[in-house]
Amino acid sequence: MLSNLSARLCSFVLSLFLIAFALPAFAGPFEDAVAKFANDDYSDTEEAIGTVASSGNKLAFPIISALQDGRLMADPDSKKVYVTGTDGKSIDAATGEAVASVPDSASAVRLNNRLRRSVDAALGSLTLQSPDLGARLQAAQSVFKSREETALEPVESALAKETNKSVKTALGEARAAILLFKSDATEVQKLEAVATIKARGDQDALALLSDIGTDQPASVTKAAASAIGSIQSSLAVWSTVQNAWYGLSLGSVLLLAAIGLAITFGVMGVINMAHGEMVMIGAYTTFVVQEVIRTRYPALFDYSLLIAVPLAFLVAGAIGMLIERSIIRFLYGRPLETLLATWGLSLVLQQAVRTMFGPTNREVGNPSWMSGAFELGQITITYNRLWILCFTLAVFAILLAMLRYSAIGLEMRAVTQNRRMAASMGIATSRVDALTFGLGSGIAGIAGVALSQIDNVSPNLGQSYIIDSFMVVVFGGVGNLWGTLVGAFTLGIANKFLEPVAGAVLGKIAILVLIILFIQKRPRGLFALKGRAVEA
Amino acid sequence: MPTKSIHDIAASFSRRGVLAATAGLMLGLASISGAKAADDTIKVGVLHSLSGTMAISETTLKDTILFLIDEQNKKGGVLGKKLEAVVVDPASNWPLFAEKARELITKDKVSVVFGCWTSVSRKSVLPVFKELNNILFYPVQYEGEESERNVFYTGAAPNQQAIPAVDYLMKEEKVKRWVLAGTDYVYPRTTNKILEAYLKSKGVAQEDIMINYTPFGHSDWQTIVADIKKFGSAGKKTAVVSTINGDANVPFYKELGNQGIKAKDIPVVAFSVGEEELAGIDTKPLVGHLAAWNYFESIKTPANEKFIKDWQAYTKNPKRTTNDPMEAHVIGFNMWIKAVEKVKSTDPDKVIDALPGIEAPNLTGGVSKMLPNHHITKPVFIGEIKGNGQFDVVWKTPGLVAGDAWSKELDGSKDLIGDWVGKKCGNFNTKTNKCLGSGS
Amino acid sequence: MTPHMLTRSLDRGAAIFLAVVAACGILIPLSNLLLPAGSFLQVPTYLVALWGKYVCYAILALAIDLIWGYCGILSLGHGAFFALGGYAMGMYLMRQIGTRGVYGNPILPDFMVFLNYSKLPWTWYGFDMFWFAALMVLLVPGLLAFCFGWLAFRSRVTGVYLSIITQAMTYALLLAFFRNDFGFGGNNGLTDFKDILGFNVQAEGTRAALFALSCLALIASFLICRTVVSSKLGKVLIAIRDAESRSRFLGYRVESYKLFVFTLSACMAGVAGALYVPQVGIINPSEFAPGNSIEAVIWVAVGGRGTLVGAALGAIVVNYAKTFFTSGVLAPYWLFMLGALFILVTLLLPKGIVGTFNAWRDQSKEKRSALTTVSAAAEDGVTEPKMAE
Amino acid sequence: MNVMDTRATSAMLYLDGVHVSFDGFHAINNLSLALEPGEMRAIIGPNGAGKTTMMDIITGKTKPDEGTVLFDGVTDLTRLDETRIAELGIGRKFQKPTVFESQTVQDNLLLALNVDHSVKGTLFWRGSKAESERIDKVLETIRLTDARNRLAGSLSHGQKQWLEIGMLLAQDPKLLLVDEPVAGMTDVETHLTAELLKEINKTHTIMVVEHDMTFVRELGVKVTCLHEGTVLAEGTIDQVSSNERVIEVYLGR
Repeated sequence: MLSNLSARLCSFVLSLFLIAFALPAFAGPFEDAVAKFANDDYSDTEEAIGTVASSGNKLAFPIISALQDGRLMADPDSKKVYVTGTDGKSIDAATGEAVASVPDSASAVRLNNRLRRSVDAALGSLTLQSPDLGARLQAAQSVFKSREETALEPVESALAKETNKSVKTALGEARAAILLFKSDATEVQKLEAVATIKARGDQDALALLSDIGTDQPASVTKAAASAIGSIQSSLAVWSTVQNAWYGLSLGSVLLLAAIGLAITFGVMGVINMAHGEMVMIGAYTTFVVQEVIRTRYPALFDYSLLIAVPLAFLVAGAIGMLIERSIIRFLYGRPLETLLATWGLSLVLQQAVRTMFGPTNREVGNPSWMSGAFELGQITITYNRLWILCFTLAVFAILLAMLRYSAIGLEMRAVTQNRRMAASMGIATSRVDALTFGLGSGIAGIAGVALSQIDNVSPNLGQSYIIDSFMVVVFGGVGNLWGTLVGAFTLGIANKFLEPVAGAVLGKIAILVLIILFIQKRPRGLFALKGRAVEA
Repeated sequence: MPTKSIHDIAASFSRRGVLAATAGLMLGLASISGAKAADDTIKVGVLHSLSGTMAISETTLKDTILFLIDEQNKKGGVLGKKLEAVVVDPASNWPLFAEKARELITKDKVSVVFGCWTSVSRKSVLPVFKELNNILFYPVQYEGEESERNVFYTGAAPNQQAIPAVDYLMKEEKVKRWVLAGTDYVYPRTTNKILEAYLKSKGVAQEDIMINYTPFGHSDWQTIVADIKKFGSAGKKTAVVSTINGDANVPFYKELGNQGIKAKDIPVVAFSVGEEELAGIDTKPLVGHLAAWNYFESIKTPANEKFIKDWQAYTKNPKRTTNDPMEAHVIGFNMWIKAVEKVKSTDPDKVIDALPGIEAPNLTGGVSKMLPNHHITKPVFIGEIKGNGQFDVVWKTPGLVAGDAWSKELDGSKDLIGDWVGKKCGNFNTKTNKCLGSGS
Repeated sequence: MTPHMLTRSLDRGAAIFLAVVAACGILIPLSNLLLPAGSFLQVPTYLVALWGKYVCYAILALAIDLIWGYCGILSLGHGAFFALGGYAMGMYLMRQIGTRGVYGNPILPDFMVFLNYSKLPWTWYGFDMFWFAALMVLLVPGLLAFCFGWLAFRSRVTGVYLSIITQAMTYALLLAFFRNDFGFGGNNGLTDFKDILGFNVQAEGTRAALFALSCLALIASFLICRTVVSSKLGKVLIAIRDAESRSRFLGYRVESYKLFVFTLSACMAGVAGALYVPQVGIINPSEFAPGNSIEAVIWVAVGGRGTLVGAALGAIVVNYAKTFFTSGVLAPYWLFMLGALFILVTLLLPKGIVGTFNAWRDQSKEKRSALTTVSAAAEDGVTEPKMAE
Repeated sequence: MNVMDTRATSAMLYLDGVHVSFDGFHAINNLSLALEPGEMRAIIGPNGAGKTTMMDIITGKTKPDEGTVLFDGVTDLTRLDETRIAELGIGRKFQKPTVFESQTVQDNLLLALNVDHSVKGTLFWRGSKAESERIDKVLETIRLTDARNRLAGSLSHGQKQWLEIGMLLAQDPKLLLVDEPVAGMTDVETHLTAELLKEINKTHTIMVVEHDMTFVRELGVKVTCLHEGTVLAEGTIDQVSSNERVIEVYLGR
């Protein structure tokens, strides 16, 4: 603690001294380099990054990080470069002096991907000893990727001081990466490096090892080859796990889209072609919620989905009940005609949304907790897919519990099993019908909230899910929620294992053909009810 | 056995009903055919889908033409007459495109049609335009391999978009390994074929090219993105050339962003992703991915700034974006006006002959010219996606690139040219000196 | 078809329907060809092509009505048979282009040239001959329907399950035909036809002839349907529709009946598609879209299920509405109107236009006869007991 | 007769050790039953005793898990489907009257006639004098001559029951399975139905399932009482109705 403080103090004093010394001096290489940022030329910028980063100047870090964030402003006329702080205050990048304001003619220094990589590499070596753990880890990783030889020294000194285990590993890997490509590294060092990278075992490691070239000592080439082999075979195992995960994730999307249909179609027998439009309405509800939050309460953005879920349920549920009362209730007992009416309805709803919100996609943002991914072993699990899986299972569980244990659930089951009997026992069947249809639609609505996170929010949203949803419900067995669950995950996983073999299109065709054949084998789906009652 | 009763069920017939319905139908159809043609205006057909899957892209183009007509009428119209738009909705239905084209030309007697987006819609209306001899301005980048007398292609041909983009990646990003990902239809197929041939001519090995096709509206990109990631980890700099169509892009980019594929690791250059498509995504994770177009909204020229201002005023939407096919319509529309003014007639034959050689300023500071092959000259820009859904131009061609109707890279078409001025032929074989097939 | 079957199948209503179709089939082409363009009675070529399209749709609707109206098989994949027939015809038309394609290749259609095909795929063999293509128009949809039906009906897949798997079938075909590797032109499909049997497809005379031919096909399809439904087989079909297992217990092999009528219907749909393609000038995978098949079912519902005339009429009315609404000031709202039409017809006219008319007519007839008939005993149920001998 | 040698049993219908269960519920449990040619048998038993399931098994609608079902001593019915079994000559009347409601009474009978039932046969069918005479005769038997041109759907409940019996007659099977023929009938109708069945029995073997004990008594035939899918008692109506177990589970005290 104390040594850390004194080190910082020292460096502070030193930098004061440096600045004081630099001020009156003539334009040195550092100043020249900084001025190059104003040339608006990618090669010049690249050169400037290199020079600034290796200058050891105290301003290097603020300049480069400003460059990364688009806060480095350059005036092409005066060739002056400014750093705008995150607090809005600006300094002259060459001198570090505060300036009142950046001239209007100045614009942010532009980057392209090549420069972004240079910036990363430069920042990597500059932040290797940052007090922030995350920054150090990131720095080590960007050095691993850039494997700049100049970073070797900072990496080694950082490695000596580092106490955190994961940063230490990352630094070790970065060092190994540099050494592996350093022409004057010893054979022993290189072999050690290969071992370190092999231990990392991921695709980046594979990339690195495959790229070592031919000018390596034979032992290193051999070690690398065997490391590649072992990484590849472990990755092959992981890829099966990954396919399974993708299958689960696709299955959860299918289930989510189909679960509302399992109620309106499966339980009530309404062939609801407007089901997809209920999903779409849910997605648009999310859009409206986010729009309001963006303009009025930006701080709440991360909660937007939590707010949207109940709202989407209510909006879609209410529209569903309206539809039931105005159209569907006249068509009970004529299931095939519900198909026609709801098809018409879906056209109307699509066009209504198109008229209200325009035909183009609408932006629904991912809250921070839905963005990004984490690594589990060698597979990448994206947060949005993970949350959707959890969400789907939660919706399923709640729905199941509701149908089984609540009073309204009991009434719903009673009405769908024997309408006349239920009516004579004093259940208001028409109210139950409306509620059941509303429930199915409402669940479709909350599916829309989740799907808005991975798909387009456009008037065509519903169309792309309707056929899949019907397949899932029919495959699982009409009228059986568990069947829908098993059906969705079976189709999802089968699809994802077929896709790498057959390709996306053929895979999908194969699934459809399998469904057709499966229905021949079990004409009433996976979980069909048996016995006499069925055919009555 | 009395046979009459047998009919009772099956023979539920209505004689009068049939008669009345048929009569009504005849009357109704007669009323369509008897539409009156007003002489005091020049009619301009607008053939863009306003419903169905393509409405997402095409509605804007319909608005663009309405806007341009409005502007032109404010300037007094053309040849002393006002322009009048005739809007129909082919509803993303390809046979309906042909039907509506026929209706526009025969019934509404339009002088020119601006329309179509997908290649199949263009192919569907093509015979109609040839048969009825009218003019179609087609504003979308496409696979090439076509040069028809009645069609003017104001969008990019493959050499005006795909090849410069690949050149840029090779030069600036030092890309050695290529994923060509596209939706499975003709434009990506042809473009990828051209690119594959081009890359091989530049010394790229077969194993460094991965080609992947997905169905329309593909929404589950997990496997493919993972494959790209895997393909990109072979130690060579990798890039994705995306010809993924419209709707499928949003989930694709979302998956890319979420799986952490950054532009600086594996850049994606897209030919079908413009400002409109990005409007549906949070672009922050996508910063640095690329698109190749002949126009970007963010290009700062006086003409473009004025256009955007007027357009937003016309649509009463200060956030309304502009895009490349819109600019194509702007150029095409102005070319048509100039040609009409030149020959002082809207007669399609005269206008068709007058159009090659006509020049019209584009919105990016250059002057585009209609070529004898009915394609136009265009600048090519490579733009990087910015955090605000716009593009930052990182590279552009030094001058304007002439559109090739026939690709030099494909075996079938390398000797073909389109020349409607000298040879009067859309597919002239320069080797055999013959006009092939149906040309002329 | 024996003469007695024909006469049996005709009552006056059917005769009038046939007369109207025949009159249209003769008069419209004549008016188009003989009268001067622009005269009041001249039917412009544009309308001939448009009506030709409607007539093809009417044949498709008849095919659907035959299985849905009379046998209770709701196929949501009939567009697939229509499209397959269309593709068979389209392939013939493509082969007829010969060297007039843009690349001038005498054998390969244009799309194959630019996808670098070196030789014609085997699936295209024989399509340069009209008789072969015509055979395929019937055979391909028929065979698919036969195989599909054989599986499905034998396993007793019924009701909504059958509807959904027919939808899966057409959806799978849609995806397959979209694939360029499948060898049928991918998304662009087959287009830019030149001639049919040596006649230019775009010539007015050819169009008129195609129109007349479509009317003829409609008449033929109608007669076939009428013959089928008014034969004893028709009664068996209705019996199966109303009480499938009762029919089995009476000793009818339900799956054979369903298979027969499903295959017949698919062949009719194939013919409709084959006539459709030269008239609209393109065949493309979007014809396989499940939405198209659903829409075709809706035509039948609008016209009146189980009435045949109604099916044909429904196809024409709905498509006319579509043509009408997609132009002019109504264009932005046409989906509202089409959607509303479907909803209102199902709610207010559950029997469709013709069905409702028939019911109304029967009712008024019954009222009239009720006044004159004294004997109402049979209506009250039990008559005076009499011993069986 | 030599035929006798191949016959396993002289019975028209022979069930032995039949089991069937739905999702763990044993609907039929070791059921054995034999019906002699020309016999009429009444089957009684409480709801859920397995009466209808037994008929389903005989007519091929349900496949038994195990057991033998022989028709005419030679034919194993468990391997055949409904159509084939109907063709063999087993006719069935359903519990709920099932007629073709949207067709006329006459057409209902026409459909039931025991003639060529193939697709080709029906497509090229031409009515014959013999057929229409048969239909006239059946119509007379079931007293629906006046209603011949009415839609079956417009008949009263009792008339539908008769029509269905009439369809059985037209079908002319060797064995008739009649499920609750008098449910919902008036006393007069019930009586007439009993007479009708007795008349039919002169030429056909019949199995009747019925709850109405008066009706069963009127038939005056051998009675089998089923309970929980197995035979509880068999004998004359008096024997069975005095059986302790039968009284306990079915008739009530």
